[in-house]
Amino acid sequence: MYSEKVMDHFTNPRNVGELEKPSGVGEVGNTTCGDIMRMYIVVKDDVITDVKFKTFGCGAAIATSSMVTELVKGKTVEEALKITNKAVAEALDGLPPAKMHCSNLAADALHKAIEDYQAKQAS
Amino acid sequence: MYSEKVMDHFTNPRNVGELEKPSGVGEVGNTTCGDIMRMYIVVKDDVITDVKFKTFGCGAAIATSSMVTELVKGKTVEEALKITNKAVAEALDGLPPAKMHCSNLAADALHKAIEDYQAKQAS
Amino acid sequence: MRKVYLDHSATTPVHSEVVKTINYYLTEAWGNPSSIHSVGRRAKKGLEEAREKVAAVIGAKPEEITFTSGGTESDNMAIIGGAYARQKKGNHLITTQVEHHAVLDSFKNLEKNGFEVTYLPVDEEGLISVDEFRESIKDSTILVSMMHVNNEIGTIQPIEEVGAITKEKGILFHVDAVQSYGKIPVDVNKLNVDMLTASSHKIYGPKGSGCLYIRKGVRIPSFTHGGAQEKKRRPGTENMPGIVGFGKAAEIVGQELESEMKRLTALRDKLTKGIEENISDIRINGHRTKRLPGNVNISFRYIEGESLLLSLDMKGVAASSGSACTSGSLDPSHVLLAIGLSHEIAHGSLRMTLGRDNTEEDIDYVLKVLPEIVTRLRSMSPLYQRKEACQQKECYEHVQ
Amino acid sequence: MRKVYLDHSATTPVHSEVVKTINYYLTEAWGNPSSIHSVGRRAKKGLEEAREKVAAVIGAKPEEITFTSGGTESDNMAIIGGAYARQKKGNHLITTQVEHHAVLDSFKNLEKNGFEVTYLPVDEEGLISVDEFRESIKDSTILVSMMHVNNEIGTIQPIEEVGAITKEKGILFHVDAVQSYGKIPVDVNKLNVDMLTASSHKIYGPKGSGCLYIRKGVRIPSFTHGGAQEKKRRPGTENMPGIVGFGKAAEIVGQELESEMKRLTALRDKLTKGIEENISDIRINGHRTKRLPGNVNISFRYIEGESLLLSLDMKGVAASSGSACTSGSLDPSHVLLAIGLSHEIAHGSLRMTLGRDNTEEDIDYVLKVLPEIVTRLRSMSPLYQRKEACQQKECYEHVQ
Ligand SMILES: Cc1ncc(COP(=O)(O)O)c(C=O)c1O
Ligand SMILES: Cc1ncc(COP(=O)(O)O)c(C=O)c1O
Repeated sequence: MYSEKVMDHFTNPRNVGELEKPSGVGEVGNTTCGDIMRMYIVVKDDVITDVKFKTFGCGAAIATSSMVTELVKGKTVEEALKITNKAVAEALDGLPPAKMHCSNLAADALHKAIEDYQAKQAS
Repeated sequence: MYSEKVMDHFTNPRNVGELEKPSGVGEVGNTTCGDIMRMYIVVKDDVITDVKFKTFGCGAAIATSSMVTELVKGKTVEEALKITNKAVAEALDGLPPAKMHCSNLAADALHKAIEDYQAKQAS
Repeated sequence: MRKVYLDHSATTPVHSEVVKTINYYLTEAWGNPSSIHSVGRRAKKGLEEAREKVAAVIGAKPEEITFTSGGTESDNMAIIGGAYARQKKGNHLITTQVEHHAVLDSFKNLEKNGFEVTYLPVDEEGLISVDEFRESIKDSTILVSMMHVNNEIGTIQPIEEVGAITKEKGILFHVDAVQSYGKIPVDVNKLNVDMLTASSHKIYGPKGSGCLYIRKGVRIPSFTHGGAQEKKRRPGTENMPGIVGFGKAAEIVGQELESEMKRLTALRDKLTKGIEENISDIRINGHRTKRLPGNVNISFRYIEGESLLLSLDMKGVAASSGSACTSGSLDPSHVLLAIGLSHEIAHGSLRMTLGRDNTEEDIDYVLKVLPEIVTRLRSMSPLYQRKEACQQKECYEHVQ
Repeated sequence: MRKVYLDHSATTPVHSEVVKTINYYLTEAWGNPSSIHSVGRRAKKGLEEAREKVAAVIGAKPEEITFTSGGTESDNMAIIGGAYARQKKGNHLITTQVEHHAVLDSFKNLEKNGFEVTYLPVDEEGLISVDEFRESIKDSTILVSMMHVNNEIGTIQPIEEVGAITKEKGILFHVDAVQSYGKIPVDVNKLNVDMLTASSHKIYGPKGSGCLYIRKGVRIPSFTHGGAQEKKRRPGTENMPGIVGFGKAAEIVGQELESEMKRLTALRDKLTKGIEENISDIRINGHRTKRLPGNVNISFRYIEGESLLLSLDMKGVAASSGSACTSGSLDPSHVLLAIGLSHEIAHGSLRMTLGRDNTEEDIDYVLKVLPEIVTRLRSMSPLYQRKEACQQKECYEHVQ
């Protein structure tokens, strides 16, 4: 069902947890559909220096959350905004078709965290 | 499917053949339904002293023909008329339900041979 | 690593004696039972022996058993066939909200074709109300279909009481006994059922084989059209390996029924108690006592079922869940929603169904690994995080 | 006593490699392919490998294969499903008079429900006329179903020509390939078929397993209602032993197709020639060359088929007949009547169908025992007696 990479990220998820003083926080999903992802970022000089997540959801939800944190660390905000859900799935060697829509939302959570950061900057 | 007795009478049918000068001949069935039985009898002093048959038909048709010839030999005409298809089937330890109607006609052929004999007597 | 299979309601390992029987009919008696030569007659004998064995478990006559390709087909045949057979008398049908999809989707199909269906609700423990059932009957009611044991939560419905009512009113009564046949006592006469579904692969027989019990005198249209097999009720060359395997399996579960019920009830209660004592924020689903001996169904708040299953699987434990991610649809199990669970809690459900291969040590092992897994997944969950935050601040309003 | 099985069109012995495969899925990989744990995933893998193997034999894509409980179900699903799927376009259907009962009875069912069916006749050798077929097409024609190889007389229909016409006219085309799949070349693209039926137990696989090829893009209603198996086209827990056995069998017959065709054609012709040379008053049924390699069908005048079969069986030879006594109905085979045989001659038919286990010695043995049996049965037959009497007196008019 899942690729080895998905199972690796599900079993040993990178960057699980919270950040004490995040620059931005983003959350997507709800309990009705069965997936909730919460993403925390720290941005310094326009670069994402730290990122953590908490996820309620299936194997794909946890693995995509973990993968997006790996992909984004050290990237500029602009680069981070270009990371798509599809790119995350590809980095995991693909997801089962049924999971492509419902559990592949980690990039969205990241983007929301960035929006939150940008909103705070603007205010 | 068939009882051992049926298979025995099918494999080693008794009294197959024709009689040169029969007292009566009876035939039932037709090729459309797939069974034809022809019965020859010799009657002496109201007793059936000899009987032969020829049958085109399935295992049950051949076995019932054979069995009826065994049952009837040495019987008086009156006794012979009392032999039923059912009695023939019972003497063979039964027949499969599907065969009870279509192939269990040997007693009818016998009765027709007796009728033929009686008609000849009367004329 | 220890392997613990706790998914016997999904399917069972095939009993070694069943494998032997199947092999005999694959290698020695492989004929077509419709052939009149000796090769065929040998197969025919096996077919009819299997029919006797399958019938014996439920107190039926062999000629009342029609072999099918499994529980799904039997359910379809009984419900759709039964409805059309009686459509001149009325168009109202009754079932429950917690049936298997094979039953529910048969009714959905009938609804599209002009039938009216009442789906009886269930209480928090999954039981229908007999009074409510009685009240739902109309003059136009022609067929009732109700499952005996629920496949998810294990609740046992009051089939005997329902059967007494349908018998009195002359309404056709079908029971989906896929999860009770061979597991708890089932007697078609005591229960007053007209048709009953059983499936081989839930009782240590092969998959793709089942039967429909049809009481003598009850007429329904044939399910397939073709040859003369199964008295023309179910044409098609018989699934000989499936049928003889089902027969052997039925024989064995029939013999072991009483002792297995006792043994599995004890294991089930040990597992349930162990979880209750060691893990917080859980909900036991289904009735506590009117329950299949081997069924444990528990919801773990703040975590999702598929993650739980995958984590258990990596520890060698096979189970299942009513989570949407494993149900093949977007919603979590309709059964868990019907007993009143919220989506979130339904998503976090775990079903462990025990069988003849399970031991005390298996249960000990699960009780060791499960709490660790739950803790780990909760530590990753934003819902659990919020709950804890809230408890510190006493701000329950944020808890979803 | 020598055992010679000559009834391969009824069913085949299960190949030893197939038995091995089935055993692996009964004892090692017995999981439910819908389960997400490793036990289930192992079964799922076997399921999908089998699908690839079954598809490969006919040049199909794996996702175009839906597994079913056998040829009968596939025929029902394709014909009844296909008719209802297209009923908005018309209500006229075309098939032939010589189809298997699984096809004919599906059409009979549709006729009862308002569809109009043309049953194409066949010539003396069992062939339909392509011109007649073309002329039978109406504006309202929505579906054509035609068998590839006739199961009784072995005649091969001009499917490719028919397929070219249905494709041009946009008519759904189903082929019952139960007797051709794995025995002669079958390519769904070359033949232009939309749906195609195959059955496992005719190719050394287990009974109770088959498939329906459904061309990508063709939509028909699901056959059963329930779970998500087979992409919801055919819900119900998969018949794993049946499916993996079918897959393995397909793989083997695919590899051996060419060599077996050659070998069986030679054996068939030897058997036919031997009978022609040694027994009088016979009729060879079916086409001489457009014929299944392993099929011999001969009518022996003046004797009845069941007696012939039983007599052969006692000599260790298993065969079949189109006699009413063995057809399960009151009439002899509809196929033999359709090619113009009288009832009498149809009753005396014998079908011998060869397979991979048959040898030259088997044929020699049959050629030794068969003439003796025919002579013995004819000596008991009142029809033969009459014929001889007539020939002496030259009174042919009495011969029926
Ligand atoms: C209650 C119930 N009904 C019907 C079925 C369907 O049976 P099968 O898997 O044999 O198609 C199942 C099993 O999945 C079941 O649990
Ligand atoms: C031409 C044909 N179609 C359909 C069938 C039915 O297939 P099954 O026996 O798998 O139901 C058969 C076999 O009996 C057949 O020969």
